[in-house]
Amino acid sequence: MTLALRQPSVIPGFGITLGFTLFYLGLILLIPIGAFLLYTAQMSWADFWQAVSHRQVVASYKLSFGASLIAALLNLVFGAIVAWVLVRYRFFGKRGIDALVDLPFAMPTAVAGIALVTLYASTGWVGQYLEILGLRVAYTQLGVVVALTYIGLPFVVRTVQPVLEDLDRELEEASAILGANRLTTLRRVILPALLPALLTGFALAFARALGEYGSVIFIAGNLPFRTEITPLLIVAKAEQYDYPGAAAIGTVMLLAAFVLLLLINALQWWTARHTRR
Amino acid sequence: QQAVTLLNVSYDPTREFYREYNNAFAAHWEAETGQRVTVRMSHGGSGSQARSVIDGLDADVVTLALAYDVDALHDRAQLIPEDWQTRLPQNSSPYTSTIVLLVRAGNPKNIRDWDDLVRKDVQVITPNPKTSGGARWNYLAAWGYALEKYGDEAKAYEFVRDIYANVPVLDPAARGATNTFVQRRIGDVFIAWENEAFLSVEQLGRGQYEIVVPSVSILAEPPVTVVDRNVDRKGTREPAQAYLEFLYGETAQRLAGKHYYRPSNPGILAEFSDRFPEVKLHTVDDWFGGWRNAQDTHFNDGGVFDRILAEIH
Amino acid sequence: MSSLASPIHPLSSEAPAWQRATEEPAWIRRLLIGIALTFLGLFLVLPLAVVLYGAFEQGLQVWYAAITEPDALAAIRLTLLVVAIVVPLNLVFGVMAAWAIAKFEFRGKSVLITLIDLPFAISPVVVGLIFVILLGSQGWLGPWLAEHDLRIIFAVPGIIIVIAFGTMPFVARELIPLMQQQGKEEEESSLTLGANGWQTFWRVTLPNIKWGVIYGVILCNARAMGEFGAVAIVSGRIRGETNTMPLHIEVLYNEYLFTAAFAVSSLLAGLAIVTIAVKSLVEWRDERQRHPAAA
Amino acid sequence: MSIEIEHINKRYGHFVAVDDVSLSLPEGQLTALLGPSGSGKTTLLRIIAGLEFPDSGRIRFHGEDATDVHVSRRGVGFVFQHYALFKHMTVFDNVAYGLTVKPRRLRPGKAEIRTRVMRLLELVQLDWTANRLPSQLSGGQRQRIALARALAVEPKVLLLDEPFGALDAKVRAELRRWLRRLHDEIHLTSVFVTHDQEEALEVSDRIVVMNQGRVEQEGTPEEVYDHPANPFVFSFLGQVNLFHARVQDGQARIGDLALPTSTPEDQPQGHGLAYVRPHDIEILPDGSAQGALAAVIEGITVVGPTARLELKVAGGKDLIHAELPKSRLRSLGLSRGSDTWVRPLNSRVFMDNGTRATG
Amino acid sequence: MSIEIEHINKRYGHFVAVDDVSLSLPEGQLTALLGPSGSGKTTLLRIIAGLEFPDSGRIRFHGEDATDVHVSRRGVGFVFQHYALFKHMTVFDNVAYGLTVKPRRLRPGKAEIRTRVMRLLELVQLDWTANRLPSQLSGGQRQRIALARALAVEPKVLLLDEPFGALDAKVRAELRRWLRRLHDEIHLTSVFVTHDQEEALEVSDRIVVMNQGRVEQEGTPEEVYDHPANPFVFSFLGQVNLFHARVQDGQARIGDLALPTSTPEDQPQGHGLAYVRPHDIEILPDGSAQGALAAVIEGITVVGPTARLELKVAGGKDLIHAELPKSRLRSLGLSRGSDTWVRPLNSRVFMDNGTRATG
Ligand SMILES: Nc1ncnc2c1ncn2[C@@H]1O[C@H](COP(=O)(O)OP(=O)(O)OP(=O)(O)O)[C@@H](O)[C@H]1O
Ligand SMILES: Nc1ncnc2c1ncn2[C@@H]1O[C@H](COP(=O)(O)OP(=O)(O)OP(=O)(O)O)[C@@H](O)[C@H]1O
Ligand SMILES: [Mg+2]
Ligand SMILES: [Mg+2]
Ligand SMILES: O=S(=O)([O-])[O-]
Repeated sequence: MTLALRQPSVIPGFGITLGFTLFYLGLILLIPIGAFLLYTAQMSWADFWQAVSHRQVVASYKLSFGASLIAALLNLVFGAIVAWVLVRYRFFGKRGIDALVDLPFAMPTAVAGIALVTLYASTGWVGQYLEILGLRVAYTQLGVVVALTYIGLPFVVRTVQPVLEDLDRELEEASAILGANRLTTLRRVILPALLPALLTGFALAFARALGEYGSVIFIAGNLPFRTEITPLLIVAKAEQYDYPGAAAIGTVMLLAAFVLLLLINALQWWTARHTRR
Repeated sequence: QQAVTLLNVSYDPTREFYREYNNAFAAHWEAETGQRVTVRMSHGGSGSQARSVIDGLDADVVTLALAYDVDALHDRAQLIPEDWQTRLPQNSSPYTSTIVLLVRAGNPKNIRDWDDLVRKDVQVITPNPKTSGGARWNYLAAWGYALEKYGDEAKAYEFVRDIYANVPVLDPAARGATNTFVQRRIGDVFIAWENEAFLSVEQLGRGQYEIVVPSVSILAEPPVTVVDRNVDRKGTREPAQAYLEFLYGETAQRLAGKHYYRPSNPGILAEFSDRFPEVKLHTVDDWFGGWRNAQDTHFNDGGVFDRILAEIH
Repeated sequence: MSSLASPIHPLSSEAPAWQRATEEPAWIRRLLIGIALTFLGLFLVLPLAVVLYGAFEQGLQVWYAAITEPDALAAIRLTLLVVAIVVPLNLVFGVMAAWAIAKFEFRGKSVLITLIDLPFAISPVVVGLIFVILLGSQGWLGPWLAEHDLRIIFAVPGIIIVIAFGTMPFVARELIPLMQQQGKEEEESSLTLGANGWQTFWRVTLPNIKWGVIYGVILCNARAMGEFGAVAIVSGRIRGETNTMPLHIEVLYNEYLFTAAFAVSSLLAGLAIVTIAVKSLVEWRDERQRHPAAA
Repeated sequence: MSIEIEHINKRYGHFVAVDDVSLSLPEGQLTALLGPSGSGKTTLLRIIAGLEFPDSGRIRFHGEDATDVHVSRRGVGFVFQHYALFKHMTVFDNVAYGLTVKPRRLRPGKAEIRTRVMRLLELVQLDWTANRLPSQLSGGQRQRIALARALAVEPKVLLLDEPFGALDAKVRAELRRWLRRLHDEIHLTSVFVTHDQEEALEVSDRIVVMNQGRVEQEGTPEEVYDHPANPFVFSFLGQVNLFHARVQDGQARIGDLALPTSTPEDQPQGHGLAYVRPHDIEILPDGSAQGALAAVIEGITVVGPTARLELKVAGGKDLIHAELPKSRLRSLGLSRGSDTWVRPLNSRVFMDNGTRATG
Repeated sequence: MSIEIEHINKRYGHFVAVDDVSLSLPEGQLTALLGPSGSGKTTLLRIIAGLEFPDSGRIRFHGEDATDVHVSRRGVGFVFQHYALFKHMTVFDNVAYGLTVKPRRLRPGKAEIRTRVMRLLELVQLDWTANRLPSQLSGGQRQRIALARALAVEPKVLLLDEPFGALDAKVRAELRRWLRRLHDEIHLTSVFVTHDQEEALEVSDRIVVMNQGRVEQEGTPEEVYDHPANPFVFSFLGQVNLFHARVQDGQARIGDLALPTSTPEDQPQGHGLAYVRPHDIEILPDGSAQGALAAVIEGITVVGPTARLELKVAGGKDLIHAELPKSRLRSLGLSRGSDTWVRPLNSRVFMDNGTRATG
């Protein structure tokens, strides 16, 4: 038999919808990215390596990856709690709080950055009290983490929430009947069921945080080696007319994003295979 | 005659000045030629503005923070001839400025001159010279001062390094740095263009800041030029040229003074003498043998500034 | 939220002596709610409050003056124009992509889904850079574009392209799981009843995905209005011409016009709130439609 | 372990889900809770398990009050309709779960757990699936694993909520026979919920018929089937034919047919309805027998050994359903459209005023 | 309209879902596609509907090739297992849909549509639900609406995929009788898929038994039940008992019982298995009859009028299932543990080498 590209179907519109999808993707996404990668590929390996492995750049990776990781972890923990609370408990103002979770999607990142620095600077509403505790947020690596936590917040909540809503109560009941206490049930039944969603949300928050620019530069301090994120370095390179250098670092970021997405999809594919009903 | 539109691509601190100047020029030009002219403005960091023009932003004229950025228009895209700087008087800088030190009211840290900036107890705010044109002037001013004082490149290096070791926040552009110092109250001293320093004092908090003029500083020459390739294509050379030349006229010079730039016309500069104290000013050419040289030595990747950063952190 | 239908006792309930099988003790419940509210308060509510406070600190008049100032109006107009082009494009794309992915089996589907997700993960800065490199006058297509006097970058089309790029996944991501979950049976029964493809789409599919479409459009719209990093690189920042609202906010901020900056920000924040309110309404109605008995 | 249910009430808002139910479920027996959808079966079962809390009333296990004992300490096994297996655990881990979550001092050793789990898997005849994930099993297999899991903690009581509800007709029939045999082997006090009367009749030792939160009748399958307490139970347990009847002098008269009522003393008099099961409708070759009604055959369906007839009685407007062995249908030589005679052999008469039963 | 299915094949990847199926479905009859899960029933039905494309083979409607006719022009009514009602439309709009999407020149007027829809809703006895949304109906009601919707376009062929699969036992039994009556009224060529043999036997005019993508047997319910073509069909249609048998001279011998085989000429000789249905096991009070086997009663279940026995034959290891009227059980006076005698009344013998049938 022939290796058909697709299985025949009576539902119409395959050609036109897939055609348009590929056309649009190609035009807006693939051709530009392809061109960009080609542009980078024109560099010699030595130049490329030098651009992406310079000490300052490496320091920025450390910050970007490190802060993104911490922010994504924070979101993982608190996002899971928020999702749990929103799904499982009733309390005053729940619907409003639930709605608010999407705010970071909708707020322009620059506005978020300005608002956050106003809030967390040592003169700010929150910063002044943190200052008393000896905690400096604005212009430190902590500030980067704060901004990245803000922008990644919806991802974990929004991926975990539906799964938690669909989570069969009977599983928890079965566990309780078998003698498990609440903590054991959480650890051995609920968390494993939420794990794929948690990881997906984590990876999305992480990927988004890696590339974030607008909100971070306001609160970061931008000191090379200390509070300078990789996207800022890309901008800096471009502004020094060093497009190849910027493109090289950009390529590293692009690949990191791509790998993360592949991981997410592999994870989803894996769970779909292993827990299909 | 058909109305004409010019695009002036400039850097951040010139907004207020050009807002007034554009009206003055439009009136002047219409009176002279009967042609209406509208000038559109684009502001941003000097370097990024130059990059935009190189990448195709349709500027008729550029009015940037430093000659190096304008040189790039020639070097990278042949938009202007190499000798662009000789086409207008005073190195194509109709107004100048210098670098001063802005401190908080009462000067609590008692900052008098550049030397105080290397003190361990002083926090210095200045933007990142890699991304901010203005910040390069700051850097070079400090370097020049040290060179002058110690007569030794190595000493100068240490001096500048010690200043940057006191910098807690390195904003990408000058305006961001101003906000850091003023809004967020970070740092004890802000290295700023004289015009920016005045603006801060006037606009952001009268009585909250003081300007300290150092003993030696640099003559900041923000240059202007017509972007030949663009004006030729658009047929706007004439008004563009006039637009820049009018900057040297009395009206414009007074406006510059009003907006805290030092007019290049000595007579008008004198009118503002209460505002602009005498300082010993050196040019980039004096100290560094031109912008290209300064850039190559200090700011390019692997340059002195990178070494400083690497050493600090 | 379907959770409401399941037997959970509210905090207030006459706390029984025993603990329910799938419920935590009251103190843990309160603790978790407390943690969640603190976290959301610090990260969501306070920043929003800062913006609104900044915007209205000096009174309504100042606020009104700031948002009706010509450059602000120009920025608003530009943003609306961009959104009016980008959102429909991404809507059509999202619906088409979701249709192809949810209703058909074909090779390379998972690659396609990954590609659709990609813009989520790419740094806006890189997006800007990509288009400068491709379309800038030093870039590959730049000279050709210049020759034909086509202005894309540093003009409205460039802004539209980068925003379209960044907001591409929103509608599609909303619809793909929804349509996959809904399956094909309703479409198939429409076809067996003699309807053609268009009739099936308009009369059966669309009503079913309506709320998903609306939610996707709302998010896409909000994100398109707020896009900053990429636009900053390709806009050229010509006052009153290529400054979108976020760029204009930055300009105002850099001009030390903080109140004005916050005023324009408050428009976007207000939009975000409206967005969110509409979305809640959407969910609420959806929920009522699915469980009419519960209401 | 016997279970006593005493005056259990449960409301959801204003809706009464369980209405003053008292029951005594004897030790070692398999009891079916039978009733239509929404009759409160699941709610009652969950109350017994401790998953739901009654608004009032008591549950006693072997005389001891268990009402306030937490579900995790009640020692019941529970099997859910949709299995509720832990998807991310292998079959082995699922079955072992209840043992591994025991407090450390009560927890059996690894080897001991292994032996017990494998013994249970053998009991449900699925030892070869130990390393699979639930998703790799068929529905019937999953249900048996769910049962093994519930049995692993050696519960004193086994509760099953529509254990076969999600299965195919054939698998279902097999599994319910299997459950019966298993129950005979392990002799736990078991309660299972079903809405399928055949399932209840076939599998259980006792049947509790529920309706609208109340218990309508309780007894052995035969008691319930042969002596339904009221019209609801009668019609819920299978198809019925209704005949108008006059009750007088301890007799119910349908037309000129007199049927004796079972308890002749102190009978009410008046009009009632006689309930007759299809297999209690006798098909007669001629009208000679007393009380026979003339009828026309409107439809014949043969299902295996049984023939089902739909008949129309002269003058009546409802169809009468009759059931007889296929062999008898053949010997009578009947086919669609044939004229024939029918006579109720056995009936139960309920008076118009409701549930008081006579015939 | 008759349907001819000719050499239909359908694969998914390397998996053969429908394997060279040829069938002829006569006009006006209700045919059941019966088979275990995964046997290709749904796939075949969808191919008939035009929802799936066969890899090879032809479908003819009344002799005319319909293989390449698009589903929307094939004129079939299709009822999905889970109803597939349009959730956002009222019941009325659902039923009217097929009429309102007709091309303008063929579309009936508003009033006409209204009449037709209401007539259909009356037909399915749900005219009072016209303004409700599907979510406000019970499962059985939804299924009837789905049927009304399918009928609205006056299809020439009606196809139903497990129409009662999602329903409760009682509702299911009612609805299938109702479907039978409806079919007798409207007399469409109908095909329905089921895996419940009782449903197939009760409702259909013809049964097609499928297994692993192939047709195992085709015929009227009685033909299929009484003369199963092979062991698969035999066991799929109900419970069976297996006896070892020797086939010789046109006779099958089980122990010393000789059963005549139905087609005595040209018979194979050798060892085979005799398949006997539970109701074909005769229970005898004593061992006097020829061929009777001594047995012990291991279990008795009474389900309504029928008693089911589990017996163990002396020396045998498998249980034998027998079914007899409850009255006969009483008259025999049997109970658990009683000794008794059994004798197969009727059997079908299949040779060891597979499907070739004898007795
Ligand atoms: N958590 C709840 N909140 C509100 N009402 C409920 C809840 N649980 C059950 N009910 C209602 O209580 C009644 C009895 O429900 P229950 O589940 O016990 O019925 P059931 O006999 O098991 O029916 P089924 O055969 O459909 O499972 C139903 O009318 C149901 O709607
Ligand atoms: N789209 C598909 N892709 C791959 N395999 C399929 C597809 N559809 C059906 N199959 C396979 O074809 C076989 C026949 O499926 P079909 O749905 O026709 O079975 P069925 O007899 O209707 O079973 P059931 O009673 O479970 O509905 C099954 O093994 C199924 O897994
Ligand atoms: Mg129930
Ligand atoms: Mg099927
Ligand atoms: O605008 S600056 O480039 O001078 O910062």
